[in-house]
Amino acid sequence: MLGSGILQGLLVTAKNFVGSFHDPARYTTLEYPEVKPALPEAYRNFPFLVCDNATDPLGTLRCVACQICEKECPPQCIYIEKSRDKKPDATGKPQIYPAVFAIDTSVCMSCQICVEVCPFDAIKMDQVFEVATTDRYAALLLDRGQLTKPNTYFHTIHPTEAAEVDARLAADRQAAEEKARVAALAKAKAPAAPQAPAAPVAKRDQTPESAP
Amino acid sequence: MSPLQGCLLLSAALFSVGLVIALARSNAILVLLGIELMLNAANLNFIAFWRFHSGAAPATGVIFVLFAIAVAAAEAAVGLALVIALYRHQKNLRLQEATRLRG
Amino acid sequence: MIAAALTTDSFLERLPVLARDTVTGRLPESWRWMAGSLLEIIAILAGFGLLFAYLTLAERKILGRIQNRPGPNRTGWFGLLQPFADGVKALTKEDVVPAGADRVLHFLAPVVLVAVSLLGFAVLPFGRHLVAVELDTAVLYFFAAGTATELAVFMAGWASHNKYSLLAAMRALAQLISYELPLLLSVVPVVLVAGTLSTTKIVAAQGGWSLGFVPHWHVFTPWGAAGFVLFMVAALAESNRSPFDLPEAESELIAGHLTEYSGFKYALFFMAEYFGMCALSGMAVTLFLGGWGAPLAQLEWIPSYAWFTAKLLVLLLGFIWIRATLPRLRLDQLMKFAWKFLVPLTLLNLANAAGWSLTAGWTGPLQLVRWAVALALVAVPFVVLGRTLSAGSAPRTYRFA
Amino acid sequence: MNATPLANPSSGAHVRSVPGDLPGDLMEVSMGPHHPSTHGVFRMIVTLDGETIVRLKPVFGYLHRNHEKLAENTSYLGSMPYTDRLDYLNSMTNNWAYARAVEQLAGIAVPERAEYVRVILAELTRLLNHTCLAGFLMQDCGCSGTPLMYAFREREKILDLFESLSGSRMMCNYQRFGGCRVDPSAAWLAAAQQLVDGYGPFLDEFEALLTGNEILLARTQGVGRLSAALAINAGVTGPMLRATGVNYDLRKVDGYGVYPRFQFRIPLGEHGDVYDRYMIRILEMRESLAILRQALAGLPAGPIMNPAAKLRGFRPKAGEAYGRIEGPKGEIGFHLVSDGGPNPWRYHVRAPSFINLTILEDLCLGHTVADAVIILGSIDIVLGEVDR
Amino acid sequence: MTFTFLILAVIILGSALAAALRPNLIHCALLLVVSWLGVAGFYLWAGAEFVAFAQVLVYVGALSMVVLFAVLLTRQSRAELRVDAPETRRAVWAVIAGVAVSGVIGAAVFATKWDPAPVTAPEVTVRGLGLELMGAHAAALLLLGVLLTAALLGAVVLAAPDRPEKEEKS
Repeated sequence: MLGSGILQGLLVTAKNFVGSFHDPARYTTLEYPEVKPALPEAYRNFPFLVCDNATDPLGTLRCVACQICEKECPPQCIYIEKSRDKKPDATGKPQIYPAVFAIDTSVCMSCQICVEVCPFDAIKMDQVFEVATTDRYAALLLDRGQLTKPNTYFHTIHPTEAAEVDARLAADRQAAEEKARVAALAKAKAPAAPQAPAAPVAKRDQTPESAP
Repeated sequence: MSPLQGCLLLSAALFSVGLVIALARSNAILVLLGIELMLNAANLNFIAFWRFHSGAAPATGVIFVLFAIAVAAAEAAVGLALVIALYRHQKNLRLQEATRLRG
Repeated sequence: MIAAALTTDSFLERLPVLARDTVTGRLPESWRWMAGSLLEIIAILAGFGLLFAYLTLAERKILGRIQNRPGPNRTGWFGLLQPFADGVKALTKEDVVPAGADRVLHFLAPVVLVAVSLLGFAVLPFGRHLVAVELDTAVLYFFAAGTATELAVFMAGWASHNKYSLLAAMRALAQLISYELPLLLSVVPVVLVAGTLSTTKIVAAQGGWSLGFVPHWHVFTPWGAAGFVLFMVAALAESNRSPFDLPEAESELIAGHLTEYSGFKYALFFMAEYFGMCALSGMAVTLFLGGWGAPLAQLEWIPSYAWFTAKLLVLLLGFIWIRATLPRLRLDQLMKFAWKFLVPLTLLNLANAAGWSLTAGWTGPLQLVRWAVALALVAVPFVVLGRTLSAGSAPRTYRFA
Repeated sequence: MNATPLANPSSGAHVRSVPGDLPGDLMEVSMGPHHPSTHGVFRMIVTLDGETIVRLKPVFGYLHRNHEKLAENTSYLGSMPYTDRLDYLNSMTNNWAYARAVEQLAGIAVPERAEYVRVILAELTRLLNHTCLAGFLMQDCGCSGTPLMYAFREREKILDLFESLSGSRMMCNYQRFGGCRVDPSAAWLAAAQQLVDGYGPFLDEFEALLTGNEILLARTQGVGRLSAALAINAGVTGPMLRATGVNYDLRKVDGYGVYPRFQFRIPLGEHGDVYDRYMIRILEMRESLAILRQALAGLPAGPIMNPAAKLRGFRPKAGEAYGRIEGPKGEIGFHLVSDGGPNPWRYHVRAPSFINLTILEDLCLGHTVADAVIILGSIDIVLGEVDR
Repeated sequence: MTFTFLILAVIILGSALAAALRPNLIHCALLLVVSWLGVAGFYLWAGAEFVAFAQVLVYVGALSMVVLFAVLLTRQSRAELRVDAPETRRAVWAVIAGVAVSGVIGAAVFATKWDPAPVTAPEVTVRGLGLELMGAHAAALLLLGVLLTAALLGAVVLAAPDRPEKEEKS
């Protein structure tokens, strides 16, 4: 009969009206500035640079300015200048470091490819999404200082991933020490033998950092 | 000047304006509107006589006007239908050009 | 009965009138009529102005809740100051008039619309003693006053010099011509049965109770129920509300005749829409729902204007509820619905009401026959016409590969 | 009033000042690019006789971003996040189609678990897309937001799933050549199962709200009829095509991925009108739920990525490949030509929105403005994919 | 002769005259609506409530709509709404005719000796009006119904497109 479909529809809206007062499944609004959304651990926004020591952020950057991320970034929002000198990294080995590391967040599309291609676990995705600013240019171009955040922060936003990274890095370091020790022994045994090449850094092409 | 005279003069003036519109303008719709205005002037007279002239039956003037309004509505409906038909034939509403029926 | 007689004219009942008389009583005799009218106008403007303000808020809140969201809740406690914030915004916004617009008509349209939409309130009996103007021809006046609204919509649409607005103007005209008829025709049965065009007398004719608890409201008769529904449907169309909001169909014509309006003029249109809605709902309350009458004799101690307001609000909520649910009709379907469904039904309903009032003397088993015939006269045409109207469109079943 | 002058005032006769070859009674309305119902920045130049459409010229390109040329200058991996932005409602299926093309080009095998996860995500995407479409279409029909809000309420739940898996709600960038980027956890799979269980009741409610509504039936039935012949000739795919009664679904035709392992049906329409297109999508959602249940139940253990796949320095051998899947809007395909370099030599997208849109004028002629809006809505376009 | 009457007269005549002079068809129609409203005001002033509201309903509510509809239906462009000014010869003759008519009527009005007007308006209730319509004027009412129906049908037939011709064109 004419009108039955309309009445059925009215019933549905009435049910939703009543339901919105007592049923959380029917009232899903978060009143944002007061109530913050619960971000899933995987949530990604813009990249940041990981440093090992919060007291000396720029001195303990993991980044060695290899420029892979700069090359792989699809929208080309990363700009890196290598340093001319070398500074010791967390393991004490002298490394090149980024003299300039800038990310234009107005260009960045949060694709996470820089994170995936980084062999040093130096760049990770941040979860800060309240990035509104009144300045369209300078404020959106983040420099090295603004990008650097300590490993402890990484642990707070992506705990699982950070634990994996730390374990892997510790294993790498141990392996490197072991190798160095072996090399030192060998050197002691054969002083004339040529210098062994530096321990290659673990290539992570085939192991995405989030593998189980 | 008595109220009746005033009303009659107003009615006459309105009739004349309607006449001028009907005669001078060439757009069919405007001509029709002029005729409506003349009808209104006549209705004005009915009410004026009903109100300000003794001797009439109590409701006759009002009933006359009601009939006139109804007839005017019918006339306007047919007239505007004619206008649309006219437009469909000659693509404008100029009455001077509506001479197809002239022998 | 004695208790009723005592309570029906209680202090609360007479309060608005007393308040008016206290003010006018201080004035010289010759000014009293004028001052009284002025006070009534101010009261109506203030009352319905406030109702308008909170109706917009209520609409947004209810719509929000129906759509599982809170609605405006930032301005003031629960968003209670939202209407005033909106008002300030509308007042301070730039008034844009398109370059090619007809400036005079563009300005006049909202003014005329608001003025005209307020006229109808003059003859609505808000309470036992509360009617601004007692007219012998009140119902006729009400509808005559309302006719110019679509004219104003046309003016707005045409003067905006915008193609969407022009389409909206055409739609508004077509819609008015189609729905004025069923609106008026659905009122005629009430006039026929009550035997008067005066709103106060129509309300008085609905006083009293059968069996002690069924009020003599017209809506409780077969023809009255049908007439009420028909009237409300036509009223939806007359006040340009969803699902008949074709002149301002957002998804098709941007905002129709409102496309080129901004700031306070836009607010005036908004206001007029709600005034029109209130006036038509008030008329429906008066004609079909017993006006200011209480539903039960035991509840007569509540002042009559409270009953009127309550009924009015229920109808307005119905408007909002329908808006939240239904999709919009297309223009040709709108016309078809008016001419092939509403008009025949209203005409049949008129005959039904005539039969009802002719058979008023039937009692006993004849009374049952009377009800059966009247119900059949409502139900059968509805089903038959409904079937022809919706012929060709039905839910389908699908095959699977 | 700012009247245009008469074209030839001296002749005395009324000369029409309507430009072009328009007959006098016609009116040309430019709907869009900023119009509430053009689903983005799309423009229709509509010629109206009264409210009836006698001509309709679609204009697009307002959202052109040079997608294909960008891809030819970026590494294969670098194009993956750009495919998210083609049809931004369906990034998961776009990713998959592109990944399939590259996998075919380079001959990379995909582990079984990844194939299952891809099916799960593709069907979730189908739910997401069809739910949104139903909401948008009802909005175009003039509902004051209610069905749209219900649709978005459910869509949010799917987006939450995507976010917790891939890190982003809409720009998922999830598929990789040779598998998926992240392995879904048990908790995620449980959440997906919960969503699937709750979706049926939602669809029931949505249908109760509208499917039987007389106004909707009158508005959509018989409007915008598409004949099977025209649909095939124009290359229309997806629910649009199936609403005309043509049984063509790549999930059955190609049987790609692990689809042949699942039991599901293909709903077919008969009239090819807006109502059929709407209902086919509703019914497809129910079939998607069936697939999801089977896929979630049968998800095998194992690696999510092919260990042989390379992320960096990826250079497929010279050759060409066309990878396609049944996206929610129709056949989404990527044609790649490699010259052995790190970038594709030629990269082409077969975008279903764009190809389905080509028949817009045929559908709209003879209908009214109000119908044009819902016909456009029922075609289900995303301008990111149309303009590229 | 009251102040109200004078104001009404100014509204009625002023808007009608303005309508006679405006080039824009829509303006003419809207001005005539104002004139009709003035006439309704006059009826109200004269005490004929029912007629006044009927006038508003029919003229403002229905007739003006139909007129505007006709204007828009027969418009080919915005420019076309601007109707040519009347030709001078025709206009002069029309004005002469108009002045002559009002002159004759005016002279007759002043020449005639009128009875003194009754002080109060004749009492016409809606009920009384209805009874009289259904009683003394029942035949006329029926005829009017027939006339309206015939006019409605005639208008539909006239305005409906001639199908064969339309097919020829397309």
